[in-house]
Amino acid sequence: MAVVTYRQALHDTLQAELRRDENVLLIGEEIGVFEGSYKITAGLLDEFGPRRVRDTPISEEGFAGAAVGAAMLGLRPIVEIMTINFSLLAIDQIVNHAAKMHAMFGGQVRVPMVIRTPGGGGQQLAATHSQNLEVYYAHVPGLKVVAPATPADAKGLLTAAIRDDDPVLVLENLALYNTKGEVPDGEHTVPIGTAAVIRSGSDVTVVAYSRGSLVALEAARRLEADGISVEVVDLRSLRPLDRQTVCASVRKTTRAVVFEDDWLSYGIGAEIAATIAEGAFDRLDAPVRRVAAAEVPLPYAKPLERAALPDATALVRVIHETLDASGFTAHPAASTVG
Amino acid sequence: MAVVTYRQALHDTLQAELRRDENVLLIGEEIGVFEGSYKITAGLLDEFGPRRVRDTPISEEGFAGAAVGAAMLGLRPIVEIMTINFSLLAIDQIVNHAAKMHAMFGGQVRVPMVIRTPGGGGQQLAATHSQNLEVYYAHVPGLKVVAPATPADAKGLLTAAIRDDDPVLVLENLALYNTKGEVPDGEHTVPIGTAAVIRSGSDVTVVAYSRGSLVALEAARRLEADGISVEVVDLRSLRPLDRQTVCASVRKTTRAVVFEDDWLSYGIGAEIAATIAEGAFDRLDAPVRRVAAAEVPLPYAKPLERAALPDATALVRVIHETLDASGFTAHPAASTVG
Amino acid sequence: MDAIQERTASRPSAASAGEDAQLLRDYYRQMTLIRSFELRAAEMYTRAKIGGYCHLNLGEEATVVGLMAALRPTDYLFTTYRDHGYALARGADPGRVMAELFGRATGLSGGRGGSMHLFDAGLRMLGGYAIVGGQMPPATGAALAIAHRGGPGPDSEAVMCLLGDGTTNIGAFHESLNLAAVWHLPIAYIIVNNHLGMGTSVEAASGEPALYRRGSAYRIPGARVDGNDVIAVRDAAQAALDQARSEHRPRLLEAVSYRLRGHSVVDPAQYRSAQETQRLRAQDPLPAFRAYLIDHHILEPDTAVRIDEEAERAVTAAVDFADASPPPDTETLFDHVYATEVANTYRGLPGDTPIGPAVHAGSGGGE
Amino acid sequence: MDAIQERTASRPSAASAGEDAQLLRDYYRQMTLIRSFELRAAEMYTRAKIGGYCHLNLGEEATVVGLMAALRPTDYLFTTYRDHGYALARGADPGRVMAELFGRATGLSGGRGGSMHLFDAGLRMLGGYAIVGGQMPPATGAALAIAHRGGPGPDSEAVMCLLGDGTTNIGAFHESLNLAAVWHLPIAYIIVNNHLGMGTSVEAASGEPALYRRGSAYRIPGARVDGNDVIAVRDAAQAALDQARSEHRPRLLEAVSYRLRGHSVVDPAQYRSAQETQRLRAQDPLPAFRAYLIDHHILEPDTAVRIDEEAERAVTAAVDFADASPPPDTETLFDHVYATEVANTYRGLPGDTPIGPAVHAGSGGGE
Ligand SMILES: Cc1ncc(C[n+]2csc(CCOP(=O)(O)OP(=O)(O)O)c2C)c(N)n1
Ligand SMILES: Cc1ncc(C[n+]2csc(CCOP(=O)(O)OP(=O)(O)O)c2C)c(N)n1
Ligand SMILES: [Mg+2]
Ligand SMILES: [Mg+2]
Repeated sequence: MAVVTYRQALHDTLQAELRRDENVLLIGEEIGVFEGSYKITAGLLDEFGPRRVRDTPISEEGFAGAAVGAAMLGLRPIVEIMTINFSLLAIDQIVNHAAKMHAMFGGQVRVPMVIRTPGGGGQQLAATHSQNLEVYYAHVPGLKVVAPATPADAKGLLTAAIRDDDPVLVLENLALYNTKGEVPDGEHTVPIGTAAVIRSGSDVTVVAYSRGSLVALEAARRLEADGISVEVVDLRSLRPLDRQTVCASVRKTTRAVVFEDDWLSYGIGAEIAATIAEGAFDRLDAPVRRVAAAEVPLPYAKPLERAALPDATALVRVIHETLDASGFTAHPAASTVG
Repeated sequence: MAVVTYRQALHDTLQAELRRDENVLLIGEEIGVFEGSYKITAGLLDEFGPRRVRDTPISEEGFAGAAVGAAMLGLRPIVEIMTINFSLLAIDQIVNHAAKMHAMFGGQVRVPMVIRTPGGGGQQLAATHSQNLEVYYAHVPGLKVVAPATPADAKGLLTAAIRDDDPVLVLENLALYNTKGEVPDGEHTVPIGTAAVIRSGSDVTVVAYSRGSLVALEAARRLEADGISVEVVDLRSLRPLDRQTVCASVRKTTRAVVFEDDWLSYGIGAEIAATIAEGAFDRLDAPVRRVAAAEVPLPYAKPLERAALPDATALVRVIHETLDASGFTAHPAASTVG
Repeated sequence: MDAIQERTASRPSAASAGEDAQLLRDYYRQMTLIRSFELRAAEMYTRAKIGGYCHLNLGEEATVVGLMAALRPTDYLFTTYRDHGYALARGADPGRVMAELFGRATGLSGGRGGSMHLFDAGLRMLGGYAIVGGQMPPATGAALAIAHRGGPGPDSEAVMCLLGDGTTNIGAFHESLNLAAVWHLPIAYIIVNNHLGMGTSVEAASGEPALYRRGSAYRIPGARVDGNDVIAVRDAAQAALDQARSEHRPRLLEAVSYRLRGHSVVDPAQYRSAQETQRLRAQDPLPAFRAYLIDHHILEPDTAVRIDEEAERAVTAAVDFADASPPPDTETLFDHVYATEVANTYRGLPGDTPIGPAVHAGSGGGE
Repeated sequence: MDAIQERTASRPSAASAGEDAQLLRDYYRQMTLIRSFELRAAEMYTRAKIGGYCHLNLGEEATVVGLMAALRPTDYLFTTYRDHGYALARGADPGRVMAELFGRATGLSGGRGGSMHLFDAGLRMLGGYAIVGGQMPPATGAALAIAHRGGPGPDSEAVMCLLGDGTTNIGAFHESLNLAAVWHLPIAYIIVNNHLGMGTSVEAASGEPALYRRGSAYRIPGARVDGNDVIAVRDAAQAALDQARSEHRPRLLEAVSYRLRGHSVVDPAQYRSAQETQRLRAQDPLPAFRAYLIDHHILEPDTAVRIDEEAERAVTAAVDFADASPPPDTETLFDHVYATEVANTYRGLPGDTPIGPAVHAGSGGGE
């Protein structure tokens, strides 16, 4: 186990898979000469050459769709879309084509491609460059969508995505690239479609994914001091969604808060809340609350941006409110491992 | 009040607004010479000429974006996107541009445009032409999204949308164009952002929109015979969402089922269910269930298509299950008006 | 294969002088089969045997047969929703094509795609596509896969990507041609110019209505051919493909013909005058080719009649086959949604719940 | 204004012979102001006064000033995220531009847009746009609005739409130019070719690297001009705009210059060799124009120094203004999300609930 950044884990995984399988190739804007807008692909052009690491013109629909076609012929393209905001230029190829071909053509063709793209606000990139649009992809049958929160999961889920025969969107996050964590050496895959309880607790479950999972852990640490035991479920996979792990946790803790970086209405959290409200109906001691972004095109000015984005403080507050709503009283200094 | 089709109501509204305001113009593929793929614009080219009724090349991103720019200069363009499936080609202009300009440019510019587009499956148009992607737009601050279910609301909401100074997406539905209903003569607007209780009942609330509202009424009629009183809330507006009307109804009936034509996971119904589970938490007698489409790229073959799409029979079954789950027993032949 | 006169007579070109008579008769046979098939499809549509949209190749038979004659079996074909003729000329069994239109399990795409989405992996016909321009990036990517695996040369595989005239105005056209140009891909883009996109004329839709010239924005050589001349189409397409495969460079070809009927079966094409329709009929490539072959003693009138009748019989057999075939079992609804199984895929029918009480009891709910 | 030699000397063209000296000095003043502003912006970025991305016009000053000199006050301007210089040359107050970069309420877009989204309704500068190509359809639509309201003629308004060389490869470029062509719109599309899109060369990105020729796919006449020659740029742009307004037809113009630094402030541009960087410096339009004006006695060395110092002072004042300006109040977070109020708009902060218990009590919740 080495401690590396999320960025490094992605880089190393791409490198390992490029080495392992001649059919793997990278396609995207500025991934070669420029070494990637966020430097995930640094050095890979040098090692693998322009045939395997293909810089593209600015043509998201074109090169995402070209990856679809290359995948149809058996290559395993990994497309980098610089940020999820630009994926809207390619969404027709992703949703109307990649996601549908296997089924629509009666199983005669597979589309083993990966789309890597970061979401996330908080970098003062303003409204068009700060979105969390993962719900657009999570909604679509035929796609798989994973959202690693840690360097280890970045490796494990990206590896699984590359080896999967379906189109998989790997949601990265601008705020995670520099975060660090232990990453297993050698082969390491994380099964697509499974959530993980990344912290055990007994009083309330926080469900999150991507950057949100780190925020949830931070909130859990803060609340531990107050004698509140928080369980954190990291979804890891948005599609398929591991409803059982989520509901099992909430059935145990009897309370749930969802943390998400996207807009509240019709966001990822809506499905999670709806799922919990149904799957743990008879056990819930308080309504499921959602902590999400304010519903504005994200402003550039830092104070506005900060006010609009959810953070650990808001999450802690909502956890308190949720506990209060169910008449919970803390058990000070007690062990919090459930 | 005349009884006209949903199609006719849309047509007449466009005609009336074109007559009323010189700044109103229509933009879209095949809306002029061809009279519209679904004939909503039949005759309008003849009456208003090509300056006001503008046929476009096949360029969804281009002409939707051109409408944005025309709106910035004070025109009030009404764009027809032939079906919501093709809106994915234009979504960058809708979500990254139209929705953000007013806020991102500090209120200096308005984008008074309308996008009319039908969703819906059930016409054997197969996977790429049968989607219900309204959640993509309902999720986005800066947009308004309305979804009329009746000819009267088609008139009222389209009129409101045209006169609104923000970009409004008017969701139509292939299955509704030929449906009939009474439409108020003369001026008639329906306020954007308000749901309507279109049938009163006491035992369970069905929340629906667009085609789903008609299905809900049909289910309510069927259940009336069994002595079950169903209240139907027609959302009419997906953004803003009238949570109060929805929750007030469910707080009264204590049970809710959501009917939607889109895919279950991360669909419109997820937000409705999450909203109800929170807003009526203390009054709910059963978990909120969702009746939605099976999560497949919709197949062409009729039996598969039929199996994948939600209908009144499925809704009736789920209402029964919901009532059963809360130990409800019917009050045969009793009045059902709550 | 340089730019030729527009609206030349709907006659085979002089090139056919040296053609093998048997081959020419076979082209006639294929064109006739397509004609019969499409007329029957229209009939079956009105009889509600076929649902959804149904776009016919009527009037485009010479283009269809010429293009398919230019393809090698190892080449890949991407086409549009107007795809029946291509499937037939590429060698698909008419019964399986009709079965797809009928939505039957024996159909080319298992009944899941319908008229607009014919696919045959074995024939390397990689799909009809119903989003305008949607086929172009994947076709370009298929050419990328070919280039990824091997160099240019006479034995290289190549891709043929079909598109309509109206499709030249969408962004994917631009992005695809540009990618093929900068990446040096073995692909021939073929514009099937039938003068209309639904009801919109080429002139109303395209700033440059000489569509084959639009390749100039990418330095892609373009050519135009009379789409009513099966031999000219074949030769022009073969030249384009040969250059694409031997240089690994894209080519653009425009084949000009006329759509004889409405955009789809349901479109009465009222935006065309009776006079215009008359003019189009006169351009019909099928009687013209027949007359030419008979005039030149390549085809005996008797043989022509026999071929026509055989086509009818083949189409009748196709209808019978389709009619006798079962629709896909509803049990198979979730087949092929994913190629790789992973945990927690939700497979509920409408009204099912993804996390109902059954889950609590451990039965796995809708999984 | 026909195609000129590429990489000509970075000197004003002979056209300037008859130019008014005062005007030329003013161009120099504007170019200097932009240079000072951009250098200071870079500094402020490293000092974390500016956040997000920050793209500079360094090296493009002659293009910027020449283009803005060609616009009438009644014309509309759409540009990209590389927009500071355009705002300044169009006449925006440097303080308000810097305040926008600082994210202050006094900024050109109220602090909501930042560096990439400068907007000034009064100046008809209708935005910097950060989605590549995103400005093109709206700019085209603005020209549509002009055409909707009036005919062509010397008094017609017109639209200038700027885009980078890399932007010519995206679908919106194609769709926009085609729409402008078939709809006869008064718009000049100006390609600011600085040789790179981030790190990608024009040759690597474009099948036709002579970008002004790409208009041929729409029959839009194109021209190329030396972007380091402020007069030539102005004249070429004016010619394009005049034709656009008098004929209501689009024009395409390519102005060729060099990006002196990285793509944005944070990019060290390591993909360029030291030699290449040296070469670029030699092409710097600012010292070249200065030397030219001095050589031709249009500018006294003293005056030049004074202009340079004034620019520095103006930029310092701009920074002071920005620094002294308050950020937007967080109370205003939900301002301008909608222009027309309707019922039930949700305005909750993170952690608020749209339908909490307060709603039941009738207090209106987060409304
Ligand atoms: C993106 C998109 N926009 C619109 C449509 C609707 N549509 C289907 S076919 C067609 C016309 C296409 O014309 P052309 O490319 O000339 O092909 P043809 O039908 O003549 O073969 C249109 C607009 C679509 N399917 N996809
Ligand atoms: C649709 C989209 N794709 C990618 C990007 C990221 N991006 C920002 S600027 C840029 C390069 C643009 O190059 P060019 O058009 O030459 O303009 P320049 O930066 O040189 O002024 C890229 C790829 C983006 N903003 N939008
Ligand atoms: Mg056509
Ligand atoms: Mg550039």
